[in-house]
Amino acid sequence: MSGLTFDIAHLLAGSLVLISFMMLYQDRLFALINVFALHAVVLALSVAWQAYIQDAHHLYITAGIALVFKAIVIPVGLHRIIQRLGIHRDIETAVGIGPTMLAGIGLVTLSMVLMLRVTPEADPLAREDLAFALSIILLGLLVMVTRRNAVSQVVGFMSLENGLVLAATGAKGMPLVVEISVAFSILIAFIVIGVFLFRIRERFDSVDVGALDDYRGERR
Amino acid sequence: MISTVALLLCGPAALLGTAILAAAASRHAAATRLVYGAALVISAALLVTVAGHLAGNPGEVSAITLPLGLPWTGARFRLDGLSAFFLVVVNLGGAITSLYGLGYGRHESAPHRVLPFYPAFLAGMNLVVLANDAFSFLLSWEFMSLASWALVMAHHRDEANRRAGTIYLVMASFGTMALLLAFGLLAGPAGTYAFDAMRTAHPDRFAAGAVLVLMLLGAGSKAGLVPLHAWLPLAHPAAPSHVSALMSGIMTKVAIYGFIRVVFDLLGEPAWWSGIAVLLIGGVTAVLGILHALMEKDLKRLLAYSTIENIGVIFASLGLALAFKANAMPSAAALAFTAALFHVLNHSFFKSLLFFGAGAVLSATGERDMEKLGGLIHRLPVTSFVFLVGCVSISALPPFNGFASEWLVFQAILLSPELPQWGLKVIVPAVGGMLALSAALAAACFVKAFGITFLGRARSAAVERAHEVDRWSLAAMAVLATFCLLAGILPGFVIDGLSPVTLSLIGDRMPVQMAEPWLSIVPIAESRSSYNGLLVFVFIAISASLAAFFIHRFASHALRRGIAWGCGFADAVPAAQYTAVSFAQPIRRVFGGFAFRARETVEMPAPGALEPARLKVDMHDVTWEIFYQPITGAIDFATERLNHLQFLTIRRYLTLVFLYLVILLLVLALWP
Amino acid sequence: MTGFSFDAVAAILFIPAGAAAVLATMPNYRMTAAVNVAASLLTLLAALSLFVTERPAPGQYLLIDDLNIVFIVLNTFVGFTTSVFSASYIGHELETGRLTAPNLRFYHAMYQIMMFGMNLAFVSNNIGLMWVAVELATLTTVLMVGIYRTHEALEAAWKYFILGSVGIALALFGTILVYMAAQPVVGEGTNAMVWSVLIEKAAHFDPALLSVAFIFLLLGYGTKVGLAPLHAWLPDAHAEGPTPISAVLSGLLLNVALYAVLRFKLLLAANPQAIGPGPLMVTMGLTSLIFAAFMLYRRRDIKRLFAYSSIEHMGIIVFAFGMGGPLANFAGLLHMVMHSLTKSAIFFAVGHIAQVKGTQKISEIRGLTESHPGLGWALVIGVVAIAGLPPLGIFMSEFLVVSSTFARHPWLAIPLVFGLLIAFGALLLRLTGVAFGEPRGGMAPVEASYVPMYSHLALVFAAGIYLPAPLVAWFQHVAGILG
Amino acid sequence: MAVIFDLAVQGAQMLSVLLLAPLLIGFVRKVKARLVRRQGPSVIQPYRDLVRLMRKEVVLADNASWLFRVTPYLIFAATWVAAALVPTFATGLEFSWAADLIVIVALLGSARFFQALAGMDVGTSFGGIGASREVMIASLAEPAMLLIVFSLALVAGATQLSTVAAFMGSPQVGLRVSLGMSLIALVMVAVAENARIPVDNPATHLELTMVHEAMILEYSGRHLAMIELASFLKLLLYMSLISCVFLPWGLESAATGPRSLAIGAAAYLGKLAVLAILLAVFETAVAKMRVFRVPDFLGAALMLALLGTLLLFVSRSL
Repeated sequence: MSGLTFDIAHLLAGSLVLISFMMLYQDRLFALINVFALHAVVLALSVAWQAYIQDAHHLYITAGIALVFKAIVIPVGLHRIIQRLGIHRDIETAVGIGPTMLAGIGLVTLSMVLMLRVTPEADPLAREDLAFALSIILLGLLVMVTRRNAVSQVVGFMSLENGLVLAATGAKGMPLVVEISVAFSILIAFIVIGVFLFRIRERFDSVDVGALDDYRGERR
Repeated sequence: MISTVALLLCGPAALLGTAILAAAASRHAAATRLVYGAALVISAALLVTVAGHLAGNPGEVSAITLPLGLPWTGARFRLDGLSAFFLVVVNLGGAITSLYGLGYGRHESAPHRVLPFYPAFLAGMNLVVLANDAFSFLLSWEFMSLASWALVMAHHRDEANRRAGTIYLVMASFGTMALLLAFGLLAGPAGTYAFDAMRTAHPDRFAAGAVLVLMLLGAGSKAGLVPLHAWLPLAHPAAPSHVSALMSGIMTKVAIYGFIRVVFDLLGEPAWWSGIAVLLIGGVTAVLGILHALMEKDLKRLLAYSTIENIGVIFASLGLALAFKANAMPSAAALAFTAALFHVLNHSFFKSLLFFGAGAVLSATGERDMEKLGGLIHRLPVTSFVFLVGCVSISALPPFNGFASEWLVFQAILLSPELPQWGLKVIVPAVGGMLALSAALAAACFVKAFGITFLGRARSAAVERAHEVDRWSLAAMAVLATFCLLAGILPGFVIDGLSPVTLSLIGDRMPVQMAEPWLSIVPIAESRSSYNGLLVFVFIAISASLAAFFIHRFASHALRRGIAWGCGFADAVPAAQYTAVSFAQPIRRVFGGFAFRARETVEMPAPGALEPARLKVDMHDVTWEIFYQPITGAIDFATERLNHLQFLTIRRYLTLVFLYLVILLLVLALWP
Repeated sequence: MTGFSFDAVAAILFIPAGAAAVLATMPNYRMTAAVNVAASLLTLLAALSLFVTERPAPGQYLLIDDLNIVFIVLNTFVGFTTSVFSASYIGHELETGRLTAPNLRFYHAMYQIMMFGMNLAFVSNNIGLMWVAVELATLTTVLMVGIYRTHEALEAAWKYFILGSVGIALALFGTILVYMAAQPVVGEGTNAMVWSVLIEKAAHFDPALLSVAFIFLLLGYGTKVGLAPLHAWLPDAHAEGPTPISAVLSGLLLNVALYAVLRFKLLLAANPQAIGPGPLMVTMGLTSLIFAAFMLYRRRDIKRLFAYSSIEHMGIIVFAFGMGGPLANFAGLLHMVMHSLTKSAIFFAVGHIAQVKGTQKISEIRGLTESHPGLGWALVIGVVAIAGLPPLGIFMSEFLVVSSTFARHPWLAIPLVFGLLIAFGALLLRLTGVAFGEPRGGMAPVEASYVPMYSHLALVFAAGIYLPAPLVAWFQHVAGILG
Repeated sequence: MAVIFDLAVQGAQMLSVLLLAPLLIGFVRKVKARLVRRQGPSVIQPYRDLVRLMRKEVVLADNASWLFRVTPYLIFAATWVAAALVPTFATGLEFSWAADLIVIVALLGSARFFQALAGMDVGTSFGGIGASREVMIASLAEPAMLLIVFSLALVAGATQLSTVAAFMGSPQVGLRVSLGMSLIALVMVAVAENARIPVDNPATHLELTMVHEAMILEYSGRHLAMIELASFLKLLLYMSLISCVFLPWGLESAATGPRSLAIGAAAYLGKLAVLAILLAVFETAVAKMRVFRVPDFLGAALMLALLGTLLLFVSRSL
């Protein structure tokens, strides 16, 4: 495989990690969602690029899904939810931005270390990709656990899932990728609708996940 | 020709069948009579079979393997000298208890909670004694616990009984776990769970030590060794009286069987220090048990505590046997071991008898609290007489059986200076002193038990209404009383009967006793020590009747009834009598200080003030406070802390997952 | 012949799928319940036919071997009994108005889809397919947990959903990693996901990649197994969903996830350089066991109590498999089967109890053996069984686990025994409170079919006394594979 | 022939203890009286008392049970048998092997057991006081006694009294610390067991201080006679025990013929006289202690006995 294609794939994957860091940095919902949209766009590009270099045409579908669904539909939906709920104020971050960034850096190094232990026989592109994907996943989780707000948790989860898609597409000739990405989109739709439903049914006065938890069935 | 053990297995099978039928028809009127009748017949049949086996060829071993239980081991059963002896104990007890139950069971308020489990309990005990592989053993063992637990919970509406049942089953499964670990060690990683395989494979010294400790924990918790006895005085009295008799008189013996089977049979040659451990625990158990019994005022709990004392005596002489065996003194070991088994038999007799008596009192008056009894000797003449026999026997007074076995124990102790190890030289006499002390205290305890319950004047109206109990119960008690006397005046028969067991486990036996003149027993040599219960009995009988004869021949026969001397006050109220607590007061002042941290506080009113003076005694169950409260406290603490994890937010739970993931990945990253 | 036997596998999959489609369109709830039972019965029969017919050769997607045949039969059997139970349970729910007819239609359809998902997970020979199937089963149960639409139910479902989704993601990543590890050896395409192929070639895979993969899989599927600290969804999901679902969750879904973990453990066991799965599983198992044991004490809700006991037993099972060796693996398999049967039986009893007493609060249920002997004694037997007392099946497995562990690694056996005893104490305390004492709560007689729970208990009892030879042979073979 | 002779000797022994017991008491009382410069009753007063009691009618409390009436005979029988088994003027009697030292202790124990029960039978508080205190004392005295038996048995290698006595008579005994301790312990136990000063006062009838007397407070007439006789026998028993174990001079096997028997009898009477005088002197010299000092007194005895036994376990020559 020529160096150029390799580098481009790298560039895209790396920038995905970078964008994940940007997400960590955001402390406003709108900004977060926008950054996520960007994340999705870049993902779509990298998937498309993979489709091109592996000439695996079904991957274009995945790319399309990523572009349409994640980069457009979901962000718009989330925007509307936030409008409805009127919570376009700050995200209540559970942990300060600084520590979060540090943790993020630690996670990235961790994933690098782990993946570099992999013997080089494995396809180098796949190997590097995996390292990036793993860091994106961990960063996504980090977003989920450092944010109090359900919307931002959804965003975190989606970025995590982007990492998955990146890994899946990076794996040469992996079957079921499209199906999986579809399945995941449905899953995310469920989650978003769930957040939405809870609001509409007036069941919880905010989508602060804490409010979902005040009943434990055994509250004394 | 069907083998003996196969024949014997039909017994438990039949008992289980009875249990199932009882579960089906327990509410039927005739169920009580049928179930106890069936149990009686089956136990008697088993007894006859075993007796035939012993009479025929006691040394012979018959084994069988059924395609049940653990797949690659199968359910193995085996009949040898030891199991034969304990089968006698179990089924003799079972038969007589069933006889008693025929009468006592009629008063049962909730027969449907007793009848199904009673035969199951008997079956469980029989199976434990017959089992020949670890799995069948533990299965039967725990089944036995379970059945007895159900019986303890028979009167479940009483909060105390529920608590007793819970503590009992928890302790039981603790014991089972200990046994499980012991068997795990004996079986080894390959998992050879058959006893025959364990016999041949000798564990190394540490493993052997661990097994001994685990057996002390496992079998000891069931037998009621201090400090594992906490459940016993709660659970035994909670059950219906005939079941209490089974639990105290028989089940504890099954526990002892387990201990003997593993430590004397499977474990091979013991280490000398194992003797020390068992001796010490036995001695302490004996003293503490009987002291607790002295402080009790609930008749059945008193009996339960005295069970603990007797278990202590048995374990002490087992420890002695271990020490002798470890030092290759087979004849001495045989003496100590015989003493232990003899006491097992005796205790099963008089403890069942006493519990039957307590049950009779309970059904006649509805009272277990001695402070509300008294004067029953006038109301229940027969019961009081047999109960008296039981008291004399358990107090180790000649010529009854309790004395015979304790005499053997003392003879064994007197052989121990030959032991080489210094540790034993120091421990053994101390334990001897403890046993002597516990024997004396036992006498005091049963003076109290009989005196407060049956003598004096009635302390409550319930006693006035009491009537003698039914024939079945009386018959059962009379049989046991006869056994107590017979085993006391003819100990030679029992000792010779035990010789196959000692031969198989110790490799030696006591000299043949039946050959001795005048049926006296001679452990070592006549010049050294000998005892002839029969002759002592005859002498006492003759001299007493001589005295009576002369009196009635020459002295006056005049007799006048009058009121008792009340220090000038005419007929004091019954409440003025000594109560159980006040009777125990002098002994409490002597021993209570260290055993119960007992404190007495007296509030004297000012001179001339009219309010009464108050004497307040507060006592502590020291073992409970030392061993059990910390555990419960720790569990409370832990649960309280951990319980917060039930009340976290989703984000926190996610954080847990996240952290766990990161930790695992770090581990992996640092993996060499 | 092979043709027919393939049909058997197909039947196991298509009967539930078809039934789901049918049920989704049926109005009458009695009829739907009946159809539900019938479909489950047919599936069970199909599964049983696997015993008699010879097994199909492993294809690219489907596989029948000693390991999963037991799971399938167990799964379909419990599925069938649960459907019978739910038929007698749902009626009451409808009367009390907790559920409506449309709910029920949805419920029954979902039930069949869930069965389909679980069966698919078992028979699938393809790790990707297995993943999809497990997730399908999970999502359907999420929907059923939330079916009561109450605050608590939705909240439980939401929690289950979020945590589950994260688990899904992690498991998927693990699966991808396994593919990546296999791809250089096996070559691109579906083959690199076919389990029977992987297990042959596993020795040559990249160990580091496999290790990372296993960690993700362990966490991903472990979330569904309910291992502490990934367990958070489990208690609430059990407590707030309909009782048949609680029974299925504890009895089956946990097994499905466990099955997945086992498959991957096999894969790792086949690759010597990769990280040993044993220590990880032993640690997780012990943690779950002891944690759950302590959590049992403060429970106020009876269903939540038994949910925690499920966590505890999953801990034991994972521990046993982590220990490895013929005895421990055998014990683990046996324990898993026994636990499914017993726990579902307990939930059957609990369901009826909650209905007659009108509450799930332990403190408001007393003296069941007096007021409702049938239920009360069933509960007693069930708890006695789950607590590992003889003569019931779990005793045998615990006997093997504890004794073999103590013989090999004494220091591991101590915490194990400790946890078991702590849990036993808690269960016994609660049982004493619920089954004995002055009766309290509703006295209305139960209109319930005792058949499901007592048949389960009978099976457990029989297994405690006698295990049939073929079963033993399978278990031993599988235990051999599990290493 | 020999058997008949042996039987005769045995019978003579039983009779002699029966006849000697009251005399011993009378003698002790006489000496005590003399010591305080009183004339004192005649030595045969106890016989007279017994006869008088025999003649008197029995006054039974209303609710006294059959046990109350049987007990005196049991107590008497047990004590008599026990006393008959202790070698007095000869060892190796016909039935001496029927019971050893432990049995003798136990026989006295059973006598006490029934006495305590009888004390509680009527249901007055005095009986209760007596019984509870008696068992308290016994619970310490009996183990002490058993430990003494242990050390004797360890020295002589037997619990058989005849053997022990024969051994103590033989020269190989020598002076031993352990034996000294057990002698002191034995004396203390004997004092307690026979309800002598300082443990109990046989002469008192002040309710709060009595132990033995409180138990038999309700007895009268022939029953009382039996019990009194039994207590006389008990004192004799302990004295003969001490004499045959610690002063075994002149004690020969019964098989050796009449002459040695005569010597033995003479020696025996001498020993009894000495012991009786010692007892009297002791009793006049000390004051009665409070009931709850008794445990300390007996505890000391117990400790001494235990120490003696321990020493023997450590080395047979101590």
